[in-house]
Amino acid sequence: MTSVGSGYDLYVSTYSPDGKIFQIDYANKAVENSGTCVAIRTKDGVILGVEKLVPSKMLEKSSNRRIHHIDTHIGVGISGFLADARQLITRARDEAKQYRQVYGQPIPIKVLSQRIASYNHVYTLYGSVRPFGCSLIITGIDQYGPQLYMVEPSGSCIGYFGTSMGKGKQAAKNEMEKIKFTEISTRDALKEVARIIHTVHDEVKDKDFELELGWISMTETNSVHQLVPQNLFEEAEAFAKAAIEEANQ
Amino acid sequence: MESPEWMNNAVDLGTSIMAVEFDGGVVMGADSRTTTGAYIANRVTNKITPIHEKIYCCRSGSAADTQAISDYVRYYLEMHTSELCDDPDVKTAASLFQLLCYSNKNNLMAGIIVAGWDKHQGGSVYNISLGGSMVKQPFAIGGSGSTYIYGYCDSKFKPNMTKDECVEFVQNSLALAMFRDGSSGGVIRLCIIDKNGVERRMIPGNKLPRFWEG
Amino acid sequence: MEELNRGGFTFDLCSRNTLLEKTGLKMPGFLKTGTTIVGVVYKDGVVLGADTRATEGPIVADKNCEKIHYIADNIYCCGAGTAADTEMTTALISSKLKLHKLSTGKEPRVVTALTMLKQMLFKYQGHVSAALILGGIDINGPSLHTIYPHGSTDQLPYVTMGSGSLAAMAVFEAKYKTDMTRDEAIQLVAEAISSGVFNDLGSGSNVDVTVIAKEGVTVLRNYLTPNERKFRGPEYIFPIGTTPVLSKLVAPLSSKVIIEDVVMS
Amino acid sequence: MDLKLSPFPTLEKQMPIEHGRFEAYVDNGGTVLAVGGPDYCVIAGDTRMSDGGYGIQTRKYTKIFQLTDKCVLATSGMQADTLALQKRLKTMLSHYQKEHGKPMSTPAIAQFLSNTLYYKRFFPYYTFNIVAGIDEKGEGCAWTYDAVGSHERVKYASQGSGNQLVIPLLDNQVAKFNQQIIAGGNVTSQQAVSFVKDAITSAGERDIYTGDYADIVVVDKDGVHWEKFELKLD
Amino acid sequence: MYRNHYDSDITTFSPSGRIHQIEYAMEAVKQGGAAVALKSKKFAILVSLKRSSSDLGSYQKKVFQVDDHVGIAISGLTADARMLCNYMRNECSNYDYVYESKIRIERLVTKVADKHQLHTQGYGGRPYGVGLLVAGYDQLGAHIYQTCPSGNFYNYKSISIGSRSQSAKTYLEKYFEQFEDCSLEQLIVHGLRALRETIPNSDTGLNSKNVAIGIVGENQPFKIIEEENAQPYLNLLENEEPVEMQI
Amino acid sequence: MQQHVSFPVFGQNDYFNYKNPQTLENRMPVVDAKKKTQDPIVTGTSVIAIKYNGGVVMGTDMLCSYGSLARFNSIQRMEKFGSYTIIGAGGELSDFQSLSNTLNDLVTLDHCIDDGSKLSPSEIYNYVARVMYNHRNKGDPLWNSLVVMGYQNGSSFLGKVDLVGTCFKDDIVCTGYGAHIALPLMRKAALDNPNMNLEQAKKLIEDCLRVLFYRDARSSKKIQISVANENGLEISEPIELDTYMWQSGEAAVKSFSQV
Repeated sequence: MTSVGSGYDLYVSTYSPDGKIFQIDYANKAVENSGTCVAIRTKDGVILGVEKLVPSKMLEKSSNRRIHHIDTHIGVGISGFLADARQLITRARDEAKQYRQVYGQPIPIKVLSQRIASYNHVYTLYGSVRPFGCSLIITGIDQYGPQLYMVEPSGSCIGYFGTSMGKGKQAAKNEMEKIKFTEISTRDALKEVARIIHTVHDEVKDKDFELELGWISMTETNSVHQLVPQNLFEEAEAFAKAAIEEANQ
Repeated sequence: MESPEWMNNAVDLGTSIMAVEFDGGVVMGADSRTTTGAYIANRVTNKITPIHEKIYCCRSGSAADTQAISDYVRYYLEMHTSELCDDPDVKTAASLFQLLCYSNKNNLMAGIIVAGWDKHQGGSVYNISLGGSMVKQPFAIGGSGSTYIYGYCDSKFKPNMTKDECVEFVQNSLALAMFRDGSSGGVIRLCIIDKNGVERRMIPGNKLPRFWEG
Repeated sequence: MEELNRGGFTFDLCSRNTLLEKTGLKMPGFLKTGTTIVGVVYKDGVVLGADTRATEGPIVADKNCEKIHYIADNIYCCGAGTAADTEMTTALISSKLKLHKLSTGKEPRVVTALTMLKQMLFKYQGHVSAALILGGIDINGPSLHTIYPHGSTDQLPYVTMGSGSLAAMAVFEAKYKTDMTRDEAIQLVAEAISSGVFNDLGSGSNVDVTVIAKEGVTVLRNYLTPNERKFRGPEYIFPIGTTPVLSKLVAPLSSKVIIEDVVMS
Repeated sequence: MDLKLSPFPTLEKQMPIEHGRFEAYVDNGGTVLAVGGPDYCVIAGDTRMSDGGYGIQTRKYTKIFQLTDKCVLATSGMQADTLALQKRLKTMLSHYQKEHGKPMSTPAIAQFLSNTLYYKRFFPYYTFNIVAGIDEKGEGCAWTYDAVGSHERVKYASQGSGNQLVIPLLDNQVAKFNQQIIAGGNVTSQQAVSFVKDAITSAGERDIYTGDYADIVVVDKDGVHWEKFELKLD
Repeated sequence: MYRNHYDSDITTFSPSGRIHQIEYAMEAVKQGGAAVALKSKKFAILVSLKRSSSDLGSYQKKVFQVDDHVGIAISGLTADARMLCNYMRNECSNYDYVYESKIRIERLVTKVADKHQLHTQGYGGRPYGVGLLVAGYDQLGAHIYQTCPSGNFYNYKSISIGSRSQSAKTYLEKYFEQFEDCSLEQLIVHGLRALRETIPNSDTGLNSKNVAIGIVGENQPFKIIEEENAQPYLNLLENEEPVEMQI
Repeated sequence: MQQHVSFPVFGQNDYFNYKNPQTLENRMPVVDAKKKTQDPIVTGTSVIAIKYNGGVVMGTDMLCSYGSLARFNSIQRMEKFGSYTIIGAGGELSDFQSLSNTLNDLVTLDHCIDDGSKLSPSEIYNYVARVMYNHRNKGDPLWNSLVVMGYQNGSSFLGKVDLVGTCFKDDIVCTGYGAHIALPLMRKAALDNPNMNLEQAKKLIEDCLRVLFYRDARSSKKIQISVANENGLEISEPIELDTYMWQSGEAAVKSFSQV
């Protein structure tokens, strides 16, 4: 943070002398303070996993979900400010709805991602607003098959086979590099995602966390995005714990 | 003084149009007569309008309305193509037509058949009728001449025809409609669309198939 | 002046009335029998049925009127439409048919009645609004016809007319079978009429049935009475003196009556 | 007028003519009446809903709507408008209740309904209303309305398709018009209920749009009491 | 909390990715009188401590009915709360008008939280300075939600907000696992005990003047119990053995 | 200048609406509605439905007419909305398509919220009634008669909404010609057998559609029957009605042929 305090970092409409827009970096920082989110794209589907940090034990389970549905065929994972992300989700749902109204077709994931990215981008142009303090991983299945995109506060939008964001994003990326995306089955990928989330979770800094898993698959879920059903979820989590146990020994 | 009829009347496409799916594509056909009142304003009209590379539409109703609509759809579809980075589906084009026809139904006089080829559905035919309802059909006929050939088409159509069978079916049906409908006539224009592209043909007025003419 | 005797019909008044109505004039309301009437042919006869409600606009004018009219001993006719039209039409034809019978000395045939009715109605071009069901039995066996106000007729094994005709026809279409017994036929007719009574607001009250068979006619007036009044409050009693007496005049009856003896010559 | 042979049928001609143009109002019929007593109010309404013609859409659509513990709204006319009006009142009354911590009084509701109706003066609710219940003093009361909000506090009222049939009976039996000897003291609510039942039954006998069942509602200091009552089904 | 460059504007992120203005708004919530919310399977209740500005002033209303199936307790800027309460009432009415059913609590809370968020992203406004505890009952059961000026909301089994709410939270954390099967009365007593923890020892303690209880649940439309109606519950509290929950 | 036709405007405009950044309104190509159906053009006829013990059954034919022309012969006139509700429609096809888009948006949003509760049939029914009534108020009716049926948490739902917003719930609901022809039959059948089972109800619907085919000139014999019960929703494949009763045609000329 070389330029911190130099006065060029107070507004998103201000460049620093070396051509950076610090407010966007700071917004990214908000994303990096949040729980890890991992997504993997397989031959016939996409898996989303989120490490949801639980600040109080009095919270209900499933409170503050970080995986949401946008349309029947699209789901997103969130890192960063949840309240900001809800605005993007609302926007994304409206985009999907509007696309369907005009073109009579489900919105392609790429189009949606780009539109959300444009929306994000607008919030990096004016001093009167601030960027969104959250990143989204947008997953889904459309005419072109399984798709996975990540949209960031800056307005960038990039497609991936597998990606991660949040606190443990680097560790998760390292873990992911071992996976052969073109070969792995959706169910195996599910276990992998669970394992990665459990691996990257930092027990020292954050005590409690809840794993959230969402998936969409042509074979398993009939191309409808949903939260992973209880039995599969438990299986995946058991696998993850066992794998970590093994690694620790 | 009363001005002549052809100056008062809007240009109407009293028309015979049709589109038929075959194995691997679609054949679209139309007559070529445009009338104002009883005067033939154009006897070699082209009523099959390109919307996109492999999506065309047949227009019936008011010439002005249908042309305006197809211009808009062509424009929207071009915008859409650039957003999608891919060729649009026929259904997308049809939905745009429906949106325009439905939301302006009081001011428009348009019956449109949208047909074409895309890589997801293959050849497909959509009928957007007067009120703005959209119906996917294996074959569609429209315009004032179509009422005379419903029976003929129902009896002759079969699914999965070859291209040649399909072309013949379209020619015969249109010839029959043009013979009985005073507002249809001229030449038959054909447009055959499959994955390889578009082929346009014209059958001149003196080479039309002929049937019993009593 | 000669034109007056030219013969044929003039509908000047009808067109005048239509014009007047357009200017806002309200014609006096007629008693309409918004009605359900039906008929069905069974193995050896005809059963006619009718409801008994007569309406005037939304008001029930008569709760138990009779809609199955006598034409001849072997022919009856149900009427829907304007009450006066149906009654007068059937009465007229009935009397003509009687004369016809007296002059030919033969039992009247159903077709004769039918022909007379349709010719009369056609003559009036629909202005006599009588929609009729004509049923009877003659040497050709049982037969059943409908006659529309404009004079067209149909012959069918089961027919319905009036505002409840759809409700009644639905019953026939669902349950009619050929060669029914007399009881089955009555049952079916009663059900068809009930269907009209309970589902059509123009029809109501009771079910009348008339059976015309070779052996003779059975008139089952008020065959069903499913719509008796269900509740009656305490009686309304007005003690004498409730209505004010403003003036009093007593005239002896005798002063008003003149009694005369008339001698028959 | 010229009779040009248009080669293409004009829009008008091409439309199927059987449907006719859009008619924004439908009269779904039915009769409602109310009789106020010293400390109660009896309200009755039949439950037939006709289709504007000779058809019965349903036999059990209740025309009486409870607004508060002390007030009901009885409405005949167009059902769709009735429903919209009821919903509107319900919403506004619940707002009032939350703002003021108490339900709106019956006379206030009566005035409020008038305003609500007049608010739609140029596209009126096609509804004929009676507001009835007990007022702040606990007395039975009723208000009768026209479609655009003119209203009047009355001892008894009737509205709807059987109005003309019921009103003379009420004039005679409740108001005792033109009668020298007026028998009996106060009418009890049981007596009133019995009379109201007779009145609605009589309307059902002669008005084709009234029938099937009736709701008999009594409002008194203990609240609103409902009773179902049979009429003829024809 | 100290002043720095990054804390004067709602549109400014700090280098660590925080937005101080939102955090300051959260402080406003902590200034308000305490409110406690807890729920069993069938009931959700709110218990709040009303304050009066002086002995002559009336006590500030803290619990509001939103609809028959939902109510809120507030802590923070009362004027902001009234706005939000009105907004929620409208949303409930609208939903009822359109669907003739009660809006799901979570959907209602999401809406009001989204409204919060809008005030955290644009220049020229300030975030709402109020936290809401929402208690409601719908087809999914009883719910307790807490909203924050940030636009976040949380679905709790039990929670408290407002000044000295940490003490109440400590009480709740100790007992919340028992709440699920509590009767309504037990629940209220738990609520009052938790609320009592927030009162400084020097103060007068709980009485019928400064307590407002909101209850809602199965076959129980939202109801506010205060003044003399609250006394029976306060009596229950007084008669019992003091709980040794001193910190 | 008054615009003849209003068309949507597309393009990269106004992503950022200063006052209200979360809505799409300003960019939506939704045309400022001039879309009045003053006359229906492509129309479907009756919808009929009845509750039985344990669910609801609904039937329609599959014809959409263009005036008297039997234009489209395989249109499904019933549609599922969510997992508990089916709506059947008579009247203008384009209006139903538009309404069904609206409802699908609603149901999709409901699905996306995914909070364990879904819109109930009664909620959808009330929503539809408001939509229809609002359109009527604008003088821009959706020219449909709709039958809403559903089954959720052990209870059946059946209601009707028409183009002016009249709406009611009942055990038997019919629209169009069905209200004149099928309704009397179904009321009688329900009276005779108040505890109908699924088979009987289906048979009744089929019989009524057959009678409608006999007597409604805008009906066809290609029908579909849908069921809502504890097993969920089901819309049948097209069924060809067997129309066996034509003997009356012979009887009509049996006794004499003078007439």
